[in-house]
Amino acid sequence: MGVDVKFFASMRDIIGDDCEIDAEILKAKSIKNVDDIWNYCAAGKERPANVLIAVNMDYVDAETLVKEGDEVAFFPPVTGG
Amino acid sequence: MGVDVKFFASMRDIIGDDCEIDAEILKAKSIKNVDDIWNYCAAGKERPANVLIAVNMDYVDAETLVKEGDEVAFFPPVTGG
Amino acid sequence: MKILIDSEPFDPWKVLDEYQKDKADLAGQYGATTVFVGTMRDFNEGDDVSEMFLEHYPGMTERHLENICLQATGEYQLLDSLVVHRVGTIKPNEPIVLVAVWTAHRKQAFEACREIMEDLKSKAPFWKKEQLNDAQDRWVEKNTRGY
Amino acid sequence: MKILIDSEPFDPWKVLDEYQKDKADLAGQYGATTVFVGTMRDFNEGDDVSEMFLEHYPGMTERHLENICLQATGEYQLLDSLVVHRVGTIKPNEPIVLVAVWTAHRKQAFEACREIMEDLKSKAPFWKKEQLNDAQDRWVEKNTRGY
Repeated sequence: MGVDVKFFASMRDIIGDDCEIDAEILKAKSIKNVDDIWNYCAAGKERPANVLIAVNMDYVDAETLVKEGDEVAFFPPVTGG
Repeated sequence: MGVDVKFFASMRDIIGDDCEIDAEILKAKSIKNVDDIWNYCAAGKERPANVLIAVNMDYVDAETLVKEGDEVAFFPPVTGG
Repeated sequence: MKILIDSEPFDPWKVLDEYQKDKADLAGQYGATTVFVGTMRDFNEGDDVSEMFLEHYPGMTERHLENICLQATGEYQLLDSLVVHRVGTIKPNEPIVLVAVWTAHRKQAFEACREIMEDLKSKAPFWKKEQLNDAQDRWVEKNTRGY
Repeated sequence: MKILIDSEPFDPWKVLDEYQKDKADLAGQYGATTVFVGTMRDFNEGDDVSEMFLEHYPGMTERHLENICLQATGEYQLLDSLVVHRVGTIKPNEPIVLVAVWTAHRKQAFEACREIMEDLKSKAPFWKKEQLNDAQDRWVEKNTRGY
């Protein structure tokens, strides 16, 4: 059980498909918060200023801590309705 | 051709049915404006402060002049919708 | 634009369905539709109401509803508007009024629909008389504020 | 209260008709119903749009729409609320979103319906991609302001 990382809409076009970080990598790479998750999955790409972040489907900021079993999502401003 | 005077809703309960003032009476009684119309048709009853007045279906005040062929209406605050 | 004074019960969703079907020329233009439906409740000011009579001033009513819609059309760039208002004897749970507007954007749709309702409530010559369950009927004295 | 994410086209007036029929317990209680329908236009930001794809985040979308309706229910004393939102491929003139609220009085109905729409537009995870007639498809960057 690691961390599920999802990208939606234009963020997926930029970064790529979903990214699964298993427990060993979390430990080995000292991945502690959302910002660390981005850096691991986005392979050096800068995080856009307007990106929205959800952990377990609640909005959070980039300093939020993550733990095994969490679902983390990155996406652009929403445009529904 | 005189002046048609109409009362609606609670105003009709208080004052009575429509009142037709013919040209001769207009002249004989010096009926010139809405206030004169009220005094003639309402037989001395005081004009309620919140009464609304329309001449030819447009809202007016009690000083508005009336002439032969006009339709004058008195009614309480509207309560549609 | 359509104004209808209706002495028979109407179904607001059916009315909207039929009205919009005839508006093929507006297809693809409107992004926003806002609708208000006023329905008769079975209570008012603490009393049970069994039935209501809605009187109006024929001619003046239509004239003022038209003016209200024309003014909103200019102010809010309405693509279309529809007002239906019941008169006569009305039972609880029957619709009394329907106001619908069609615009390109939602801001105008919300504001226009609300303003048409407020103007209707303060200017259109309708009067409600309530039949109470345990008392004489009574004229409704004034409308509550909507803002 | 009902939240529906729909991958098929829906008819807002039929949805409302059917939903309200099942609400017999509310008959006589609600005096005001406000409805907003957002419909796909065939143009946006000066370009002709032939088709749109609406992506969403399953699970998070429903969760946030529910929260939005629950919050409005408390703030505006809603008797009931309904939100339907399309996802997938959408053609011009097809409804995208329906928001409906039922209240005792009109002030709350107007304000709640508008606030649910604004919250939905700023918080519910949906994303629009437009297919233009003469160009590549493009993600819509942001929603316009509704106040």
